[in-house]
Amino acid sequence: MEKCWQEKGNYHTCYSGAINTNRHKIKMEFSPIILSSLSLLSLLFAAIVVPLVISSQRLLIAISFSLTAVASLLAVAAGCWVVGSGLINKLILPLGLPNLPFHLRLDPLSGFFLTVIGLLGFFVSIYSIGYVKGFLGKRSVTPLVIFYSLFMASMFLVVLADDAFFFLISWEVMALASYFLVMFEDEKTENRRAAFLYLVVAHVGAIAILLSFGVMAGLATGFETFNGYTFDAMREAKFSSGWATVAFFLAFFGFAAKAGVVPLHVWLPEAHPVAPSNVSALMSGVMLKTAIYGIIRITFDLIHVFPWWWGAIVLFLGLISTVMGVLYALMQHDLKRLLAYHSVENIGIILIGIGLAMIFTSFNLPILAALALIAGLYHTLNHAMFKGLLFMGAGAVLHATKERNMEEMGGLIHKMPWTAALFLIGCISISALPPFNGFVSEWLTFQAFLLTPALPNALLNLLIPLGAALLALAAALAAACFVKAYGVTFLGHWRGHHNPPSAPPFMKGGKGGVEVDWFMRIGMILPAIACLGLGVFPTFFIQWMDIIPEQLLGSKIAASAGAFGWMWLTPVSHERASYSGFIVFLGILSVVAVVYLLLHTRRTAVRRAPIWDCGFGKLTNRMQYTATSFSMPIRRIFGFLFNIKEQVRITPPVPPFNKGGGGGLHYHLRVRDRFWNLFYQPVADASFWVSRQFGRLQQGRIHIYLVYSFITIIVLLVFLR
Amino acid sequence: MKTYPLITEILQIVAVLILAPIFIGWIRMVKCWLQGRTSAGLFQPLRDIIKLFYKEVVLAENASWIFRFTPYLVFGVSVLAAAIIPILSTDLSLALTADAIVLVALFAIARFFTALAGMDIGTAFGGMGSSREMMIASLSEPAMLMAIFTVSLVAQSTSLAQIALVIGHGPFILRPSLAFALLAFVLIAIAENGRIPVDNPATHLELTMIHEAMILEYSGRHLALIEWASMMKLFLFASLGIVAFFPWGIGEGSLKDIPIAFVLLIAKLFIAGIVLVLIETGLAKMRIFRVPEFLGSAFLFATLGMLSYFILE
Amino acid sequence: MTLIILLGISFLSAIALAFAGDRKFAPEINIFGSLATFLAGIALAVQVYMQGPMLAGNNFFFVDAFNVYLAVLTSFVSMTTAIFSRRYMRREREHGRIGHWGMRFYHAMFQLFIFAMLLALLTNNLGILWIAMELATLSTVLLVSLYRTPTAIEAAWKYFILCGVGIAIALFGTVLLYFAAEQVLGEGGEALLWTNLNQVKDKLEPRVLSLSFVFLVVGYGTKVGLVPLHNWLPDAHSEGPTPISAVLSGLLLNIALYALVRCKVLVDGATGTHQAGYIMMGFGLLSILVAAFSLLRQKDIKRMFAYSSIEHMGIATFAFGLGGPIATFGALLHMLVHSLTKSAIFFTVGHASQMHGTQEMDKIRGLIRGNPLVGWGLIFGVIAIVGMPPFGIFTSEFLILTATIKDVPLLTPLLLIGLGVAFAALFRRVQPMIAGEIPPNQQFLKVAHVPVILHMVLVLIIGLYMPNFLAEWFSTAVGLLK
Amino acid sequence: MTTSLAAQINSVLAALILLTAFGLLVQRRIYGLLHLFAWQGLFLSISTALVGYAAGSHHLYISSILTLALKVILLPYILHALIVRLQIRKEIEAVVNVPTTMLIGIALVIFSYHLTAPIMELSTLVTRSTLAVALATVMLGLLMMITRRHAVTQIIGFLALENGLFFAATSATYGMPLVVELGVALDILIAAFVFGIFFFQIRTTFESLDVNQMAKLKEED
Repeated sequence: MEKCWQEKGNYHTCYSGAINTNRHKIKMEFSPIILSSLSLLSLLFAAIVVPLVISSQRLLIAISFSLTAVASLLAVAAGCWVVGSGLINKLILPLGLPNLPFHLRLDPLSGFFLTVIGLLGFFVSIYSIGYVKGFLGKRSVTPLVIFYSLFMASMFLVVLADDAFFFLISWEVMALASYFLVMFEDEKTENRRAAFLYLVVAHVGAIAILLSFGVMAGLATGFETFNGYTFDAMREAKFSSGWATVAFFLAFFGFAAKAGVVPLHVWLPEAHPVAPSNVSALMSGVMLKTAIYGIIRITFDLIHVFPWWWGAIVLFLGLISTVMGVLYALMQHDLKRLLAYHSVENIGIILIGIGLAMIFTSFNLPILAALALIAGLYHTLNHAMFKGLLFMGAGAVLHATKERNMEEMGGLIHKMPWTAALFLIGCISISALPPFNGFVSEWLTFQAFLLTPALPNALLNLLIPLGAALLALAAALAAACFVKAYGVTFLGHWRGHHNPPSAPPFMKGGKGGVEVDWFMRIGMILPAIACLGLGVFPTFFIQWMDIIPEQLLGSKIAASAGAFGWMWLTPVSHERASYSGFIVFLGILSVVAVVYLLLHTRRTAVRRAPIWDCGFGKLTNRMQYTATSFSMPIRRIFGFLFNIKEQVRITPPVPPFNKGGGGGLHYHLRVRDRFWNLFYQPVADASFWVSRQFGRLQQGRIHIYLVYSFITIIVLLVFLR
Repeated sequence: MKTYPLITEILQIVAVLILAPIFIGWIRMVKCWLQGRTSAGLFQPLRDIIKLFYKEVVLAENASWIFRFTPYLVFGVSVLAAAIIPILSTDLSLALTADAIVLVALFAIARFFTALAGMDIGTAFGGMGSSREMMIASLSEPAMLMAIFTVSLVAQSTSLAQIALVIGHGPFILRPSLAFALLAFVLIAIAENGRIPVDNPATHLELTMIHEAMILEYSGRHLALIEWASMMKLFLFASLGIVAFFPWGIGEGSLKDIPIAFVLLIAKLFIAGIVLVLIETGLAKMRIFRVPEFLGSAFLFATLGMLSYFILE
Repeated sequence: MTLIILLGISFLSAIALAFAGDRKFAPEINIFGSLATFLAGIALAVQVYMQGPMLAGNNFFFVDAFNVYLAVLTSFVSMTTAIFSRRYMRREREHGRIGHWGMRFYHAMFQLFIFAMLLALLTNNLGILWIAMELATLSTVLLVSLYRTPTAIEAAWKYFILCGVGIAIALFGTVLLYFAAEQVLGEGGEALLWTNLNQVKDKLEPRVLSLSFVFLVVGYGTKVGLVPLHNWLPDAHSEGPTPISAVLSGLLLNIALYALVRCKVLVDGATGTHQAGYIMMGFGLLSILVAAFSLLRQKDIKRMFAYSSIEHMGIATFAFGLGGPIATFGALLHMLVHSLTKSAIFFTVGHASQMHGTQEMDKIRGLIRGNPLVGWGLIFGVIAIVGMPPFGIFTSEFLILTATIKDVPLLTPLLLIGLGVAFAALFRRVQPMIAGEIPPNQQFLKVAHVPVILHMVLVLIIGLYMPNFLAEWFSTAVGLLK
Repeated sequence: MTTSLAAQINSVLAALILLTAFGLLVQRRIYGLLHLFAWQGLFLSISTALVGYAAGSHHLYISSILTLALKVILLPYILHALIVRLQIRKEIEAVVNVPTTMLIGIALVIFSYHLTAPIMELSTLVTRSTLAVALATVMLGLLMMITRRHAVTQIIGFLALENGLFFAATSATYGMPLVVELGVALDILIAAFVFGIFFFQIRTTFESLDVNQMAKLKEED
């Protein structure tokens, strides 16, 4: 039942059809796609059947999220299997249009994304069992459960779909499900506003993707039948360069809108923070990745021949997103909003990898392209892990303090030691610090940058290194940002306005502070371990996913990447560059251990004392550095990029001065996204203006309406003659 | 496993651990001479560190484990960096662990934790120090990367050993690109190590502190580790400059080279110390918001280096 | 025979209801009559599916793939509307918005309206088609003014005059068509039979036909609600009772478009050019754009959805104008799913406005909490209507858009703008209505569950799995309309 | 009576119909309008009968009688009765002034002729030349509806427009099939009832039949 055939780029793959309509023999056999279908079925079961059957909300949470966790694991298994074996599996569901059934295809690329989504889905599902309980008694969690499962299912389907129609259905269902999740706490205005903005951007993007598929399908088949809508037909089609450009940029626009690429990112920092935190984790961690998947699929798989300047534009937008994302993140004091802006940054980093891969591909340098693509994909995986972890951590904080504003937090490390430690791991990972995973992918991206002198184009040779500098800037700013986020949230003293630090408004008192329950803890511990594992043993994972560039670009890097043994990552050759996360980790750990032991051979005294107050004696917690003050130097340096409104209001003192009449100093700062005024406000204004003009057509008097008919007839008659 | 790289590795780590305070001592000595003061001697920093190890640790009431863990981590990172940079020999058993970019990241992780520690105790000083430190770091990193980029263009590698080999063994060419890169590197090194004109390591004046503000609450062995680590950092930066720009004499694979390499290293550091002191004495501490311009020019030099590589070489 | 039963039931129910008046069982008669009509419609559909197109009643009736699905759709939606109106109208009656004459009138005219639409669909004679269209207008005019408020009367008057004039213009077009047909087919009743005309369409005089098409497109286009002939539509839909809005939006517009497309086939055959198609594309595009932007400024909930109907009729008209297998398939599907979705929306809208005692959107809030069926029904209806999957409208818009980008890529930006703006406008208004806490002015209401659920499930099924027979009908119809 | 004589008479009738159409356009008095409308119906009826005779299609006699009954007797009677019942003022004014309206009307006639001229050549019917008049009558009816602001006049304009349609149907094509004619007549009858009801509704709600009062439903701010 297996047959090898020539896939594009003279690579042999073995086909094991699950249900193969092309062949006379229909045979079900156990294959990755069956596994992933099982996963989908259990998700649909969780979405549709479970809420109908189970009336107890508490039980519903436990059962549904356990089911989604199992489903995620199944998806991970399917994904790992298919990436590991390099199989290409197909399945045709007898749904959809009669001549256009739903095509599913599981190849290593989709398998990889399936793994990423499933992995984080698994972690978040465990976390959700604990987290969602927080809503019990306040509102019905049934919609959350339903749309969560649907959301997961649709993400799986997006990466599995193999025809334009089904892809778009999954894509839009994904948007809708997440829309309802963002809307979950619908009595809040900001939730509604964010959800609305999100859905509008998502839908406009989806229409653009649809049009892109239209271009490709139209050119592929000429539309006499429905067959042109399958990805297979598009793969085979030859596109003229003009139409290919149109198709690519339409699709890129659509996917960029979903991924939150600057300047299409404005919905992202609105929508991600207001969603329930488990959903934020999924949205930031993996939903954005489906857009990355889309870009890779369209570019390298469907169009697969393109000029270098496409890549240059992708690279450029990636860089802009990276820098703008992190700069805006630095200006936030809402913890989840800060994380959301960091998603913009990280999507930018992934796009940098993809853009470089595109440039290398178009200059026919497949090995370098493979390196760049691996860098992008690896960052995709990494970002899913650490961003998921961070959002879950933020959720835990939110769960405990009912507060998203960092300025009202502080000192949580004493109250929530687990969360604090795990969040720290996330912070280190996202700041691209060794030995955690974020660093590996950024390092690979830097290596790809450093290889651009190989390009036979002088302009690119000169310009691309500047991009590397921008990436370095972003990485350093990210570190600054997370020092701020972590420092203000978890370190120092409680700085809440309304609650004195002696009695912080924590949910549960008692010993151990307000630490979250074990479901949430495990949900965070697992991605934290993943962050470390991915950082310390990158060679394993890179060898595992090397099949993807091999199939897409016809070249792989594993031969060189792991040439020096599993400990060392040598993307090109060990003379060129090498990195060993394992030794870094072990080295630091052993030195720390040795030094610690050496210094503790004898009993060492540690005395606790109040902090030094310079003799002032009246230090209060409000005198700590705040998030706003922390980012002040950077705000000043990059001020021109923001829309800043800074106000200091001084209330003069009024007598009697001794009691509360001492006057006040009020500092007000508002940092807005410049892009809102640059792109979105004008569009909205223009729409309303046009709308007003069109409103004049309908001005109430019947004579005027009759005149319209009259004129229409006359005009048509005149034109027809 | 060959024994030679292991031996050099150990030798080198020990050398760095001991030479780093002495290098600082040398700098202070030269500075005293230039300012017409009597110096405390070459070994005073070493003595300070040892003294601190015996002191009691006074911890702020609010300090968490991060505050206590940071000194060890910072020290550990410095030791690891010392094991990676080919100071005495290019053939180190851990040389492959990291290239130039990883090295920058290693210093970044130390800084990350130092900044967190600064935030931990919850004073305005700590926060201010962290904020400024991170700002400076974020500006110096792009410049650093551009300098590395330029050097790696010449050497076709970011591996430090490879850079040392290529530049040390190739025909001696006057490369404008490397000259620019060196200039940039010096500026970055000054900023990274908190030297004048960016920061003043000798002052505890509230508003000018950067690095000192973060570690203000440290005492005893914690302070010792941090001080030692920062001395090593300066030493390592100097060695990094030597590796990248003046690698002649670094050993390559036999124990015979080590004494020569050692002597040459001392000589180079001798000069480096003098140069640093000259810079520090010649300049005045800058306002904090002048630092971006300072680092901007470092970035400019590095970029010019890269451009001149493509255009001139 | 089935045909006669199909038409006869609604006609007889109309008479019966005229006598039944405001009696307690009148709504049940209404439902029962509609149900019987629907069953007859299904029987007819099965017959046509088994035996292919059929001529009946001395060539007076003609049923093929194109109209049989519309006939089933019409009978189905009228049935669900009848179910919906039972509770809805009872409430209106209780609140004294209409008297017992109004109820009598409402029920009788409702069935008469269904009869007129079915007649328009099933007749083979273009003259009868015209008469049925006029009858459909006349039977609903007074329903629009049922509440006797000044605005209702104004709306009804505009509806009456504008559609009357429009339909008269269409008659002129029909006369011209006959004028041309007479040359070929000879005098007499045969020359207005669509089947005969279709056979000789390439022999008809092109100039006369293109002239007649102008009148037909303006005439029937008024009824379809094409911009700039649409002005009656938002008024009539917003002022009439909601069941009437549902059938006006869901069915009548379809019938008018059906008439237009039937004529277009002849014109295209005669002229051999794509002229008629271009005219329809122009009207369609203009409708989409104007309606989309007008959506942005609506305050009245029913008026807003009326504009949405204009937009969707624009899309279907555009697609028919575009031609080609994919676009035509999409247009046929669009007519089906739009009518199902839009009537479902009007059902929920009707309940929502009854719950709040107003049609002003600013005063309608907290629907999901107040009544989950109404809230979720409305939001899913809107999701469907703006063309988001997994609902059927997405399928049709997908086909239409992809066909557009292949044939007339330069127009796609306009379509994109139209669809995007319409999407934003609808969501901007609907979202606050369904979300949030229950406002003080909301009242509890017993609502009709079946129609909304039935419609939405059907639209969902069509979106995910289109049954084979439907696709076969569409494909056959595509062949007919080539 | 030969065919050509019939055609000539028909042309005269066409001219008269056109004249009455113009008359309707400028007549200010409501009773005058009613009379003109009745006359137009009468001419139409005669013309239909004539064509039926000339072409030998006897079903046109039925339409002729229908026209006579409906448009000459019934509709004017209903309208008259309504006017009396509703106590409508006798004087009404046009929105656009008379000379301009006349000019536009003449332009419409020319346009109609220009439009139908190429088509008329195609026909073999003797009465084909009247198609232009029919189209012009339709257009003038529409113009009348646009320029008048009274509900009753609008309805008269609408009916005049339908007269034009009838004229087109009978003279240009020797009549539509009978069943169609009957159906159209029935529709007009229903329409008459509908507008009758409307007049009452408008009258009771708005105090007058001026349609300009009905401009509440609009999009403009």
